This record gives sequence, structure tokens and C-alpha cells, in this order.
Amino acid sequence: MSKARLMQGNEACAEGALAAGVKFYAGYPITPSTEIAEIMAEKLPLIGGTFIQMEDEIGSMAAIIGASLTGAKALTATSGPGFSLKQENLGYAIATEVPCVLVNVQRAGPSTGLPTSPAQADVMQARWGTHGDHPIIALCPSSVQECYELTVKAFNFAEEFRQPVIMLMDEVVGHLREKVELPDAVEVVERKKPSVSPDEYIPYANNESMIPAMANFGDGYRYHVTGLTHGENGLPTGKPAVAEKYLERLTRKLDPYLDRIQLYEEILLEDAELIVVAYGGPARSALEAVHAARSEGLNVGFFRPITIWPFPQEALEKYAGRQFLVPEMNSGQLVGEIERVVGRRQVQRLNRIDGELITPDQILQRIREVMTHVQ
Amino acid sequence: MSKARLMQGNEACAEGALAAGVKFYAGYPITPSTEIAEIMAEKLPLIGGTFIQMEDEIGSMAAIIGASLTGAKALTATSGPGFSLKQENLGYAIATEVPCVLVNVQRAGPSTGLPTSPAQADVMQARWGTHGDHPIIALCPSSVQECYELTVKAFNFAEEFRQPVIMLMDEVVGHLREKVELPDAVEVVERKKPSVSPDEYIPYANNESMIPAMANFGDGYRYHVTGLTHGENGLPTGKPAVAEKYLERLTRKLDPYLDRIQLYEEILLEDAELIVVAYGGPARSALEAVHAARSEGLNVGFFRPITIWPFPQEALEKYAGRQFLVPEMNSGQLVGEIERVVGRRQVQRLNRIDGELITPDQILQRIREVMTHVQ
Amino acid sequence: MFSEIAQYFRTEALPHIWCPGCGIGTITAAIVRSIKTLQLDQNNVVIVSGIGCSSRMPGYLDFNTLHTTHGRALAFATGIKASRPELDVFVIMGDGDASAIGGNHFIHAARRNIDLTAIIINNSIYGMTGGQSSPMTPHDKRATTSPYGNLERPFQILDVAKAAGATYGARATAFHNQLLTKLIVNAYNNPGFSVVETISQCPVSYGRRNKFKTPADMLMWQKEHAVMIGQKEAVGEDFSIGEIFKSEAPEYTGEYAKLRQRLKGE
Amino acid sequence: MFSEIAQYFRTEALPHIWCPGCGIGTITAAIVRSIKTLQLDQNNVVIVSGIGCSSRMPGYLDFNTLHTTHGRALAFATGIKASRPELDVFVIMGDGDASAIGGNHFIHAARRNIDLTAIIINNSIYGMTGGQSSPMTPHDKRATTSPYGNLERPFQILDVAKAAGATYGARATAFHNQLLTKLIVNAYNNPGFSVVETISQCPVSYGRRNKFKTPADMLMWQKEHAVMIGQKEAVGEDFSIGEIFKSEAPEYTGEYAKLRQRLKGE
Amino acid sequence: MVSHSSKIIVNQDWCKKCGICVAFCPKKVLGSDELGRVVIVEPEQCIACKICERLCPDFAINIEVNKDE
Amino acid sequence: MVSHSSKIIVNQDWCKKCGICVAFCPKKVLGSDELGRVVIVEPEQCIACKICERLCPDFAINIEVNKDE
Amino acid sequence: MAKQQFIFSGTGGQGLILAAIMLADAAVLAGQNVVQSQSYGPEARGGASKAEVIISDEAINYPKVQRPDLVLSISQEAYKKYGLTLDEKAKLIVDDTYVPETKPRSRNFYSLPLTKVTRTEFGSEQSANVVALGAVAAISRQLSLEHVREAVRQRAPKGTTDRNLKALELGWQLGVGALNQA
Amino acid sequence: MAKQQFIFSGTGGQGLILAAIMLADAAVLAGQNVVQSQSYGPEARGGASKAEVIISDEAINYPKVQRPDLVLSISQEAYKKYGLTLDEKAKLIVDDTYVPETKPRSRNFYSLPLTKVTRTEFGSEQSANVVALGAVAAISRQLSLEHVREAVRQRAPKGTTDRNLKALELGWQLGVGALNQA
Ligand SMILES: Cc1ncc(C[n+]2csc(CCOP(=O)(O)OP(=O)(O)O)c2C)c(N)n1
Ligand SMILES: Cc1ncc(C[n+]2csc(CCOP(=O)(O)OP(=O)(O)O)c2C)c(N)n1
Ligand code: SF4
Ligand code: SF4
Ligand code: SF4
Ligand code: SF4
Ligand code: SF4
Ligand code: SF4
Ligand SMILES: [Mg+2]
Ligand SMILES: [Mg+2]
Repeated sequence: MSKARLMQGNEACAEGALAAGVKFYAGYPITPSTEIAEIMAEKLPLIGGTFIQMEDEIGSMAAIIGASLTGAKALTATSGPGFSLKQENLGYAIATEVPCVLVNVQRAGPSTGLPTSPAQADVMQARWGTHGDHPIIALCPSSVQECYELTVKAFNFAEEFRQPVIMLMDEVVGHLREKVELPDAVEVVERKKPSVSPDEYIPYANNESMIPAMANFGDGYRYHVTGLTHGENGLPTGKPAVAEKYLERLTRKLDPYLDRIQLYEEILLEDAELIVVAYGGPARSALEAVHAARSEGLNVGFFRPITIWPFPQEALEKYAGRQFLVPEMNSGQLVGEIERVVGRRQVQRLNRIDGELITPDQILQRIREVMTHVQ
Repeated sequence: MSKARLMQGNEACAEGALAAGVKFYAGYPITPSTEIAEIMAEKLPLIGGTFIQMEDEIGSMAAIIGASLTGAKALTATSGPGFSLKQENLGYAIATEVPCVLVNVQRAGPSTGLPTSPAQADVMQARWGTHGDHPIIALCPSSVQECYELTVKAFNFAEEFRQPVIMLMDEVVGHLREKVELPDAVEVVERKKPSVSPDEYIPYANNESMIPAMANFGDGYRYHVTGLTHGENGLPTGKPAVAEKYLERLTRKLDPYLDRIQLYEEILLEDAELIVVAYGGPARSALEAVHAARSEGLNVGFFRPITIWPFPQEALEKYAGRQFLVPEMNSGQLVGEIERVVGRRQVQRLNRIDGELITPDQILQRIREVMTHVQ
Repeated sequence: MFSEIAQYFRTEALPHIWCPGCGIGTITAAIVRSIKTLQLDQNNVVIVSGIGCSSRMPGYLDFNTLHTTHGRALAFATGIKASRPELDVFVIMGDGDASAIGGNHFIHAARRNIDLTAIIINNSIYGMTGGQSSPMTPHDKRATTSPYGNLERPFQILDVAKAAGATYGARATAFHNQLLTKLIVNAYNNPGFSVVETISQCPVSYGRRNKFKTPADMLMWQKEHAVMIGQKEAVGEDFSIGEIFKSEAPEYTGEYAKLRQRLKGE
Repeated sequence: MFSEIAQYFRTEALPHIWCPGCGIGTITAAIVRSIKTLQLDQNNVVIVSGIGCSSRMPGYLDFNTLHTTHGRALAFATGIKASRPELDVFVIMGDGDASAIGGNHFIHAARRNIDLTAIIINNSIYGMTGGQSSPMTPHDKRATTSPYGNLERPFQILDVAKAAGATYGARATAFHNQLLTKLIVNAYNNPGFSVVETISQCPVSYGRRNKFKTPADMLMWQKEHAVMIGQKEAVGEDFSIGEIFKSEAPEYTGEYAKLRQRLKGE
Repeated sequence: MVSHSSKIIVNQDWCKKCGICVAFCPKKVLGSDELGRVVIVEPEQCIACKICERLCPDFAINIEVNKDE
Repeated sequence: MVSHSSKIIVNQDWCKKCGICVAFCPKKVLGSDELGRVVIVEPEQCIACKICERLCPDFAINIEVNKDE
Repeated sequence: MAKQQFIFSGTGGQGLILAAIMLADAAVLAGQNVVQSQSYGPEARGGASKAEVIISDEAINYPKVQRPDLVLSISQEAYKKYGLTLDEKAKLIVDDTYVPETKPRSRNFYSLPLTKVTRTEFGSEQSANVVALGAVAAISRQLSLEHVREAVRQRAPKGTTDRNLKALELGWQLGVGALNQA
Repeated sequence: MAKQQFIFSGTGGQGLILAAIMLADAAVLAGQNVVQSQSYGPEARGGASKAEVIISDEAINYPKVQRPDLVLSISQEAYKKYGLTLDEKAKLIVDDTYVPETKPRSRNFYSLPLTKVTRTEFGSEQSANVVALGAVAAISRQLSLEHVREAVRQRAPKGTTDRNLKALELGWQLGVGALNQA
């Protein structure tokens, strides 16, 4: 039976990880994500798992990849500056297809910025922060309950798709305490192990599923893992044809699964002339504003991408032709993608970058302005 | 008098830096950018400058910021993995408005990838690689001559706008040797020094130009530099109003100068039904293809953003309504921005990610296909 | 009297943000007194720090001050010193800043023996982020990320500095702040990379969790466990204070200047 | 006979990419012979490396092999070992890999005394990128980024390892490859962080620039300048080989296992 | 003979009531009021050793010494 | 008495002609041809010390020893 | 019950966040929706500190307090920031030791001896936060003593339960007394 | 002069890139446009190595060789990759020592004793690359010996100028001789 509890967003994230079966955490403290590490330090040794505080974020990212190769579900958490530092090894995990979950509790930047204030300014970095072409999954919770649920999903996606998954939280939800009801059991996905003998194992097989089976280090399947462009056998290659095959699969491996990966929420869209697109903490302000606008008789709707990357393009595309308002706690990031999808002229921006949560009033105000224009 | 010489792209970049007055280089070797460091190691001590090989890329980025604060024009160069590592301190330089130039000679990724093969897969990273909202300038040469000229420009922009500038090269131009003609003298811009006495100096003044005057450490103007959100006096602040003022100026400081910063090249556009948009090394294949297409009677034109960021949006916008073809040595990066500007439906992609330079034939082939469709 | 050193402070920025009883303030005053003793030209002094409670110090000091990124202070300082060797560069770091994320810059600054005066404020904890264990948290002590006591061994940071190539290493405490002032003067006078480890108290993020009731108790611990080097061996919780090592080696910026000179000759 | 050790190789990947006369191949064989001597279960052995010529080694070896990012091998290895301590983990690094970009992970692996066997292939240069100076390039030697001779002092990496907390340190050369095999066996048997520095020749990126005519000349240099520890002091260009230090200290994964046990008890 | 007279000045705006000066004053010159504020209990006992001044983390206590020779 | 007979096998596909084996063979068993290829000059001189085998960076030289007791 | 919005304000180290969490916990026990948040930052050290709670029987979207229904201030600075301009419809509770100077209000004003009572009872100021919680809970009239008591039991650090329950009781009585007086 | 495209192929360490650069330099001295590039990579160590030069009096856009006019191969492997399938309109030069096996071609084929001549003249294979350059330059008929000589002077490492000029001369003669024979 589920029981209602008061829980912080970071705590719910940690609990979600535990529910999903996390066995290894490596991290380096940074506000406002540190609570996740602290909970892991306390709980992992109790369940036979391992917590290690590394010398920096680079080492933390490296360590979770190493642990994941031995079969452990692995987690790390950080914020802006640490997220920047993890980019090189995040790219390594992507290139070598090692499942893991990386939480970024966004704070206001750039640089050290306002370490204890919320922002949504790493949204584009989550997509493009590491060098080279690569696929990425980033999930963005708006509530404490969702911190829990999406962390479970993040692990499941990571394991199923052999893909690092980013939990793109923000300080608002990370530090918020809220009533949650945790389920007694959650659906947990385990990575696909090889079904063949070691002799027949092809570690980076180009199979139909696009997702090769993954053996644990130490389980008898000896294979090579490298960040160099590699062939199906895992060994490095400089041959353009082999490189292309690998990179084609890598960059498109999520395509067959997009409908399951791209999560979003739609509210009051049917007759909406204006659609407010919001995510993360500010989505709560947006929803409040949408309800307020409705009560003023304005035909406004609400679209919330829960999966930020890959951006749920098809879902939003359906509404092309309507007006859009995109409030963000940054100087305009995801809005670029929305403009790309529904056309630049249809989109209004609303940005706040002073480290304070955008308010329902601010959004309502803009809704009113836009709607007068529309009419 | 200028004299024709055979020169490598990386060498031309180094020579451009010297012409622009570089006095400090800190770096860490990485293919295919290393020649720049090697030339600097040889030449800087000869002109009273300083070359230092740091322990890693993070330290290299830090060291050039330190040197720049003492008044030296400072340079570093790297490639993909190093570019990822430099992101945190790049953000610091942006936040503290310390001029410097960072060269990224792009190679094929993700991760270690194909270290000696070309790519253009760090284009979006150059814009969004560091956490938090921030402005950036990135220039992209297509020839050895341009490696020289744009490096001079990069320094000039850096100094004038107190802004790190990225030279976004690729292995094609970095390692190409080509005939260049170097001018005897180039226009060199120096950073604005305070014109007031130390008592009156406001290091992060919110003045009309958006670019505060910058004093050297050691010249009597004692002030504070921090990556924390700061007020005009440079001291950290948590006050939303002060933070907003600073961030508003920071994120918009380039706006008044966009027409000078956004460089591009236009060829045969007047009657072009299809515009090929290309940049960097592949732009050379594209131009060859465009000429070939013209000789087949196809009305094709060529648009080359030289400044990649801030993307020359207005310049391209003029052609909205035409068809576009965007060949890139990545799985589609800058094309997203082009779709945003001219509308997704008008744009065709052409991508190559196997580490080989895209060929004129490939592009010509696609031009023919698209043009048949258009007609 | 604060007024005697006030000229070195940005008094408008005071009171500082450090918690009641935090040793960093005490150490700040000791550092300033060293600079005063050395009669350095205020315009010629650069203070560089990383990120952490300790690293907030430069903001309060009226020099050329640079508050950088976490762990990277020495790399920034290396750029400053290499580019303009005539500047007097002091580097303030927390124990985490210097020895966790900053460990690599630390050993390389030591290896180059670059003429910087590095002051590590060792409060045995990550203060700023609320009390996680650092690589200098003593074995078995509690931290939020060592809830069952620290499993790891702490660095002997001066041993590491020496092995890596530093030419001066000393230790003092917030309590022994007059000694600290003297050691910083000596460290500055050493023409090479100099490290002064300064034991400090963090009552809020370390003391509370480790059975220190008050800041004064922590200072008392410093008083009782510090052993003057040469006078007695440090055993158990005891630690040595004073000049721990001193040697001579070529200094980086000096070597570079010689190179430039040599090339001119050619 | 290669056939005696062929079972440990991915022979289909041979011949390897190393240049003619490069010492890495010789050292590879010596390492493999150690593993053979130790009779380790091939499925239980993990070989981790960073980036560099040396770090290409694991690709040729038929174990669980991991070729990571530049400088980070020990951090990846730490994750592997901490997560699954029963695995036998060897870490191969170049001198640049281990001591330049990887310096921090190196000192922290040492501090934790985590049971990894680290082999540093010291060819005094960045080989892979074509001959830039490394933090282990001897003073005054030439490199593409030290065109006038190296101004800096090299690390004494075993001193650093020891000061940071490693419990085993040894040195051999490509020439002294039988000694190397023995030392790696001993290093493996040490229950903690063990470092074996192996002097290697890079004829292409180091030798050519530093007056070595042939690879054989470089091996001869190793032969002539190596001094067995305990037998004679190493002066000038000479260096000691053999077991340089050995000590005892708690090992990280063992401590963690004890913690889990203790918590179970509670 | 040299006699000192000293004045103890506490900057209550900066003082954070940490109690260090009170604990370390060798002469028990200083004390705390019920809200933790530093009060000067026995001014005449002060020997101007400046321990309080030097240990105060907040630059909040100042000993003004008047040397009368 | 123990006598050794040994066979020297050079894998020319792997040999990179670095000359190390030639330089270090204590018995001058090995030599180079004009294109730098390793040739066995005096096979009977071989004492099966395996220095060549162990120093070869390319696993290209193999000494097969037949112990006849 | 409509949306009820609380602000706990004072200085860092006074345990206000914990008190706010306990209040929120009590609301969960009462079956309400609740969000709790706070301002962090180096400023929280010795400087101003604020914790917020919103309780509602409907879904709570925007999680920050917009118009507080009750403000607690236990430092003069916090009073200045949150109490001074507070709408008179909202309740204002201050500690009479740390907030000696207050502007007269026509109603909903409670200057209580929270610190004094704590010192008297326990000899130190520890647990003043829970005393304050008791007063807030009582004066808000939104929660039963039983729910708050249970919340304190859940969150009190090991070995301090009895002391904290006692403190809660004291605060609750102060609150009830004040209500009766009003 | 129309666009002329050259490929120099062999194994790493043979100095082919330097030879290609010298050719390109000579073209610059001749007032031509020129681009020069090469394949890098760990493969270049002992493995295949390739350098390219394009010379033209017009602007050169695409900088890679598409249809070579002249290929030099000084290893069997390189010959296999670049020489074997070469259009017979293009010229093919191979070294007779390192490329012993070749497929017959009806024209434009030059198997020259580049290595042998070098060994005979200098006692080692060093400078064989410049001998090859001489042969390429002569056979291509695109550049004057004087321009190539000047290029060699510019690029030869300190102290090797005379030797390299001698090597160039040898190669040029081999080339001229071969042309005369053909
Ligand atoms: C890259 C990065 N990682 C982590 C942090 C978070 N952080 C800030 S200060 C700090 C540690 C502070 O400890 P220490 O260096 O000992 O300084 P103290 O606060 O104890 O003086 C950490 C982990 C950061 N700001 N940047
Ligand atoms: C982050 C990063 N920086 C730089 C490089 C480029 N790089 C590759 S190997 C190497 C150094 C190789 O030297 P060493 O570690 O001594 O190994 P060796 O090649 O000599 O065996 C460098 C700088 C890289 N791959 N990644
Ligand atoms: S947290 Fe600790 S180190 Fe930081 S200011 Fe407070 S007492 Fe000082
Ligand atoms: S460059 Fe040096 S280290 Fe690398 S393979 Fe060649 S000889 Fe060996
Ligand atoms: S100067 Fe000395 S005696 Fe006087 S108050 Fe301070 S500590 Fe006490
Ligand atoms: S030491 Fe300073 S801050 Fe602490 S109580 Fe005394 S005067 Fe106040
Ligand atoms: S085994 Fe010894 S003697 Fe025989 S060929 Fe090899 S090195 Fe020479
Ligand atoms: S040592 Fe090995 S690679 Fe070198 S020449 Fe002899 S057989 Fe060939
Ligand atoms: Mg600390
Ligand atoms: Mg090396």
C-alpha cells in the first residue's frame, strides 16, 4: 500500500533510484544537488551497494561508467559547474553505450552564478554539452512525485537503451518538499544480457533492435570497450565504412522507441488559441496562470514536455498554427526548438533570469497581452 | 608588401594570433590542434611572450584567463575532448568578461572518436557547451587565409567586447596547406582601459556601451573578479534586482554590435531558387558543387555563415521562402538554427559522419534531386 | 586594532558571510598582517581563490582579487604569475578546493616550483556545501557523506607538496595565528612554490557533527594538539606546526625569463 | 615463444599500431607474462587504460578491457573495483596520461589505497600526439613544445605516489623486462594501491629529437642508467630499479566491505 | 615601570556572538549577556594581550592600548 | 650434460625492422638484409637466451628450444 | 479548507526550516496537500532565513507563498522584511526577545515570549523553534495538536523527542493563550 | 595550366609529406594556387601514408584529390591502394625496390630505382623522399627544376640542404631519363 509522505525533490529522486535498483553512486558535492549524495551515502551500504565520493565530477562520471560495466545500476548527481565537467565522460558513456543516470539540479549561472537559486539554463547544454554527434535522453520533473517516478523511468530507459539518461531537475523541485505517495512496487527494467555463448558474443552488434546486448565485466564475456570509433567487435577502427555504420546506429538508436521515450502532458488544449509550453518548476506557475486565464474566459491551454530530449516534436507539431507562449527561467533556450517545430512567428518568449521562480502573475499578464493581440 | 607562402591552417591561425598581438599561450596538446601550441612554444619567448604547457585543458583555460587579467592577449587551442573540459572555465571567462581566444579544431566524435578525421560536430556545443545563459562568439574559417584573418578578428572581438571568442575550425582547414598572402599589417584592437582614476573605477559598470572598461591587475585599479553573480562593483550579490541587471547586460552585450560581428559570404544568391548553406571545410565542397550546378543550368546559390554564433539570422532571413540545402559533417546541427530562421519545411539536410570530407559530388547529387522536386 | 589593517579591507563588504565562530575570519586577519609586515605594495598584490567558504576571502580584501572556479585557483594564479612575474600572488584555498578537485593543479604548481604563496585553509570538511567529507577529513570522523565515519585516510598535504616539488611547506592554526603570520611572511620570501597549511575550525559543518560543542572548543583542540616541529614528535591526533620543509630548486618564471634572455643572445 | 602467451592476446588485432622499436610492445609481453605467472582467471582480469600510445595496449589483450578517456583510467578503474572488488584490475597509463591530466586521480587512488595495479609506461613524452613534453620529460630534453629544452623539472612519480598514500612502488624498464614481470607480480600481490613505473623507449617522438639514433640505442641507455635499488645510489641520469617502497595501510574496498558488515550487525 | 591602560571596544554590528573572546580571555574580562552579546565584565583586569582581538573571526573586538611610560 | 637445440622463427608479417634483436643478440646470430629485414646469420651460435624474443616489441621473433637431456 | 500560506522567518541556525517541515508533516498527516520550501544561500548563515509552507485541500501548483496567511518572525531583520508590511488580515507572530520593536497593528498580532519560555524551561534556546511551531499551529487553527505532535515525533533528532514534545506543548499553550486573550 | 592532382603514397616515416610540401612550395614559387593535405592517424605509423597536392591557376575549392594526374607509390601496399586501379591517362611512378609486383600498364608507368639510387649515393635511405620528389616533378612536367630546388632549400632541415639538393638532382635525372625512354 502506498502511503503519503512529505519528501524533498532530491530525496524523491534518491528514493526513485533505490526503487529502480541503483547499486552504485559516485559523486562530488554541489549545491543544490548534494542531498542526493548524502542519502546515497547513508543508504547504499545498507543494501549491499556502494557509495564513493570521488575527487571531482570528472572522476565521478568515470567511476559510474566503470561500475555500470560490472553490471551495477549507477547514478551520479550534480549541478551546473559539475555538469560542465562531466561532459567529456558523459560523451564517453554515450559512445560506449554504458547505461547510467546523471542528475543535474539546475541552478542559476553562468559560472558559479547564484548557487542556491533556481534556473533552467542547462537545457541546451543537456542536449549539446559534449563534443561530437550523440543521442541523449533528458527528463524534466515538475513535482516531487515526478522526481521519484521519472528517476525510475530514467534508470529503465538507461538500461533498456544502453544510454546515459539525464534527470534535468531544477532547484525549485529539487529543494521543494511536497506530499508524495510512493507506490509499493515500480516497474523495473534490466539491461539485456547476451543470450549467446562468449564465443558468439558481438558486443556492439548492429542488430535490428539497434541496442546490442551487454555483458558484465567479469562474467566470462571478454570484450573491448573504447571511446574510439569502433566496429561491432568493439575494437577501434579508422575505416570510414565501419565508422559510419557505428555512428549511424549510435545517433539513431532511439528512433524506433521515440513514442515511448517522448513523454508530455497536455491540458485544456482542444480549444486553446494560445498554448503555454512550460517544463520543470516553472510549469507549476504556468499551469496556475492557465487556470486563472481560463477563469477569465481566455482560451488558453498547457503543454508540458516531460521528456525534454528527444524533444516531443510530433506531439507539439499537431498544434502548429496556434499561438504559443514559452516561459522559461533562462534567456530563451528550449523556445528555439519550439520555434523550429511550430514556426518562429507563432511563438512568444517569456524569460526570467534573476534566480527567482517565475510567477503565475507574470505569465497571466503575458497571456492577457497576447490574447488581446490575437483577438 | 604581402608575400605568397604555403601555410597550414593551424599555422595561419598561430600567425594570425601573433599579428593580433598574442602574448600568452597556455595549452594541452591534442590532435588535430597541436601545431598551434608547438608554434607558440617556439615563437612566444622570442617576442617577450609566454608559452606554458599546462597539466590539462581545464588548467589551460584557467591560465589564459589569469594572464588576460594582467593585460596579456591570451590564446589556447584544443579539439573535442579538450573543448568539453574547457567548458566550465569558458563560462567563467564569459561571466567575468575576460577577453581571450579559444581555438577548437574539430575532429570526429563523440568521445575520442576518430582523432585525426574532420567533423563539424561541436557547432552546437560551441553555443551551449557551458552551463547557464551566456553570449558567445564563434568564427568558422573555410580556408587557410581565413584562419589567419579570422584569428585576428577573434582577438579584436575578444578585446573590444570583453568576451571569449571561439575559433571553430575543423581538421580539414586546420591541417590543409594552402597558398596564403599575409598582409604586412592588420588592424588590431586593444581593450578599453579605464579613463578614470582608481577611486572612480567601476569594474562592471552598466554603461551604455554595455562593455565596461577593463583595468589590468597590477595597474593600480584594485577590483574583484568573481564567477558569482555580481554587481557593478564586482562584488558578489544574491539580490535578484542586481543579478538581473548584470545578467541582462551580460546576455545582451553583443546585441548593439551584431552587424559588425555577424560575418557571412553570399554567392550567386540573386536568382537562386535553392541556397546551399555551408561553413568551414565542407563549404569548399559546397561552393564547388554550386558552380557545377550552375554550369548545369540550375539556379543555385551559396550562403556561408562565417560567424556561426551569434548566427547571422537577419542575413539569412532575407531569403525566407527559397529552398535551402545544408550539408554538414555532423548528423545535423546548425541546420536546426537554419530551420528555425527560414522555416523547417524549406530546408533539406545533407549529413556525413564517417570522418571523411563531404564531396562536391554528394552535394551536387542532392542539388539535382532537390531541384527536380522544386520544378 | 582592526583600524591598523583596515586599509587592506573592503570594509563596505563587511560583516562577512562566515558563520559565528568560523576560523576563516581569524586567518584572514593573520594573512593581512603578513602582507602588512612585508610592506607589499597593495596594487601589486593579487589574491586568488577557488570556491568554498575559505575562497570567499578575497572579496573582503582590497587588492587585485580573483575568485575563480572550484579547485582551479592555482591554475589561474599560474597564468597570472607566468604572464606578469613581478606581481605578488597569494592563493587561498579550502582543503577540498586544494586537495580534492584541485589536487592536480596543486602538484603541478609544486612541480614547476612557481613562485606562488599558497594558503590552504584546512577545516577538515567541505564547509560551503554543508559538511561533506573532504580528502583531508580525518579517518573515522563524521560528515554528511561519511555518515558512518570516514573510511578513507586523509592526505598529508605537505608531504604531497614536498614530493611533488614544492620548496617550502609550513603549518599553523587559527589559534596559532601569530605563528601563521610569520610563516606566511617566510613563505612569501621563499622564491618558489610555498604552501602554508592552516588548520581552521568549521563549527557549523564539522564541529557540530564531531562532538565539538562550541567554536572555542575547536580552538582549544588546535591549541592542545599542535606540536611545534623539532620540539616533540606528533603522535595520535597531534600534528606538527612550524616550518615543515624548505629546499631550493629552479623557479618557473625565473627559468622562463632566462630562456627569453638566452634567445635574445642568439 | 609468443605461442606460450598467445591465449592472452586478441591476435586478430595484431600487428599492433606501435612504431618500429617502440618499447610498449615489449612491456605488453612482460605484463602478460606476469598475469600468466599469477595464473589469474582470464575472465576475472580487467585492464583499464587512458589515452595515448601506451593506452592502446588493452585492445590487443583478451581480457575485459576498457580504453577510457585521457587521464581518467584510474577513476574508471576505481568504479570497477569499488563495485566489484573480486575483479583483478590492472591499469595501464602513459606518463602524460598518469601524471599530467590524470595526476589528480592518481594521488586519490593512492590516498584511498584502493587495490589496483597501476603500470605507468614512462617514455618521457607524449607519444601519441607526436612528441610534446610531459611532466615526466627530463629537464633540458627536447620536445615539440619544449623546442629550447624542457624548463620544468619532472615528477618523481613514485615519490608522489608514496606521499599520497600508495603502499607499493617499483620501477623497471623495457630492457629489464624480466624484472618487470616479477615486480608486476609483486605489485598485484600487494593488497592496496601499487604503482609500477616502467621506463620505455619512444624512438619516434622522443628519441629522434634527443640524439638517439636507433631504438636499440635507447634500450642501451636503459641498460646503462638503471641501478638496482640497494646496490648503488642513482646519480645524474641514473635511476633506481626494483622495489622502491612498500608499506601497509587499510585498503578502500576492504574497509567498505567491513562497513557493510558492521551495518548488518547493527 | 611601564603601565598599560587599555580600552576594549566591541563592534556589536559585526560581532556574531561566537563566544571565542569570552572563552579565551585569560583574565575573564569578557562575558556574555543573556542574548549572547559580548559584555565587558571586568575592564580593569585587561592586560591588553590582544588574544581576544586576534582570535575574533569577525574583527569585532578591538583593544586600544595607551602606553604610558 | 644438457644440450640445447633451438629454432629461430621470425614472423616477417609482424616484424617492423626495428633492429633491436639484431643489436642485442649476444652471439650475433641475427643480421639485417638490405631492406632491413631480419635474417638469421649464424643459427648454430644461438644459445637460446631469448633476449631477442623478450626485447622484440612486435612479438615477431620466437625461439623454439628443444631440451635434450 | 482553502489554501493556507505560512512564512517562518528569522536568522540562520534557528531551526526554522525544521519547524516548517514539521508543520508540513502535520498537514500531510491531516490528509492535506502541502508544499514546503525555503531560501538557501550563504546569506542563510547568520543572515536572514525564511521557510514557507502552503497547505491546501486542492492541488498546489505554484509552490511559493504569494499572500501569507500567517507570518512568524523571530529576528528584527526578518520582521522588517516580512512582518512590517503584512496585511492586517494575516496573522503575525513575533518573538518578544528578538523582535523588540514592532509597529502597532489593529489585529492579528501576537508578540510572544517564545525565547524566554524556552530558556526558562530548558536553560538554553535550543527547541525555541518547536515552541514557535506550537504557537504557529495553535494560532493558525488549521491543525490538530495530535497531528503536530506526531510530526514532531517523526522529525525530532534521536534522543530529543521528549524535549521537543514538551517544547511543542509550551508553544501550543502560548498560542492558545494568545488566542483567548485576543 | 589546368588543375593538376598528385598523390604521394607509401608508409609512415618515409618523408612523403615533406616531399609533397616541397612540391606545393615549388608551385607557390611558380605563382600557382596550391593546396596540400595528407591522411594522419595512428595508421600512419608503419601503416599506409598518403599526401596530396593540387596545383591550379584557378581558385581551388574542394581540397582533396578526386582524379589524380600523377601517383607516386613507394610501398606495395600503397601501390595496391592507389596505383593498381589508376586510370591509364594518369602517371604512375613506383619504387622498384618496395613495389616489386606491378600490373602491366600500357602507358604512363615509371618503375624507378628511387631507393637503390639513394642507397648507392648516400649509404642509407634517408633522402629517398626528395629523390622521389625530383622524379615526380620532372615527370609531371609542371614545374621548373629551379622552383623545386628553391622549395627544397626552404624546407630542408638545417644542415641537410646540400644532401637534399643532391637528392633532388638525382631524382630529377631519373625522371627526365624515364621520360626520354618512354
Ligand atoms: C565544479 C564544482 N564542483 C562542486 C562545487 C560545490 N562546492 C562549492 S565549495 C565546495 C567545497 C568546499 O570545501 P573546501 O574547499 O574545503 O572549502 P570550505 O568551504 O571548507 O572553506 C564544493 C564541493 C562547485 N562550486 N564547483
Ligand atoms: C582530454 C584530452 N586531452 C588531450 C588529448 C590528446 N592526447 C592523446 S594521448 C596524449 C598524451 C599521450 O602521452 P602519454 O600519456 O605519455 O602516452 P604515450 O602516447 O606517450 O604512450 C594526449 C595529450 C586527449 N585525447 N584527450
Ligand atoms: S560552514 Fe564552516 S567553514 Fe563555512 S563559514 Fe560556516 S563555519 Fe566557516
Ligand atoms: S610515438 Fe613513440 S610511444 Fe607512440 S608508438 Fe611510436 S614510438 Fe611508441
Ligand atoms: S586583551 Fe587579553 S585580557 Fe584584555 S580582554 Fe582581550 S583577551 Fe582579555
Ligand atoms: S570573538 Fe568576536 S564575534 Fe566572537 S563573540 Fe567575541 S567579539 Fe563577537
Ligand atoms: S635467443 Fe639469444 S642467442 Fe639466440 S638469437 Fe636470440 S638473442 Fe641471439
Ligand atoms: S626486434 Fe622484432 S620487430 Fe624488431 S627487427 Fe627484431 S624481429 Fe623485427
Ligand atoms: Mg574545507
Ligand atoms: Mg608518454
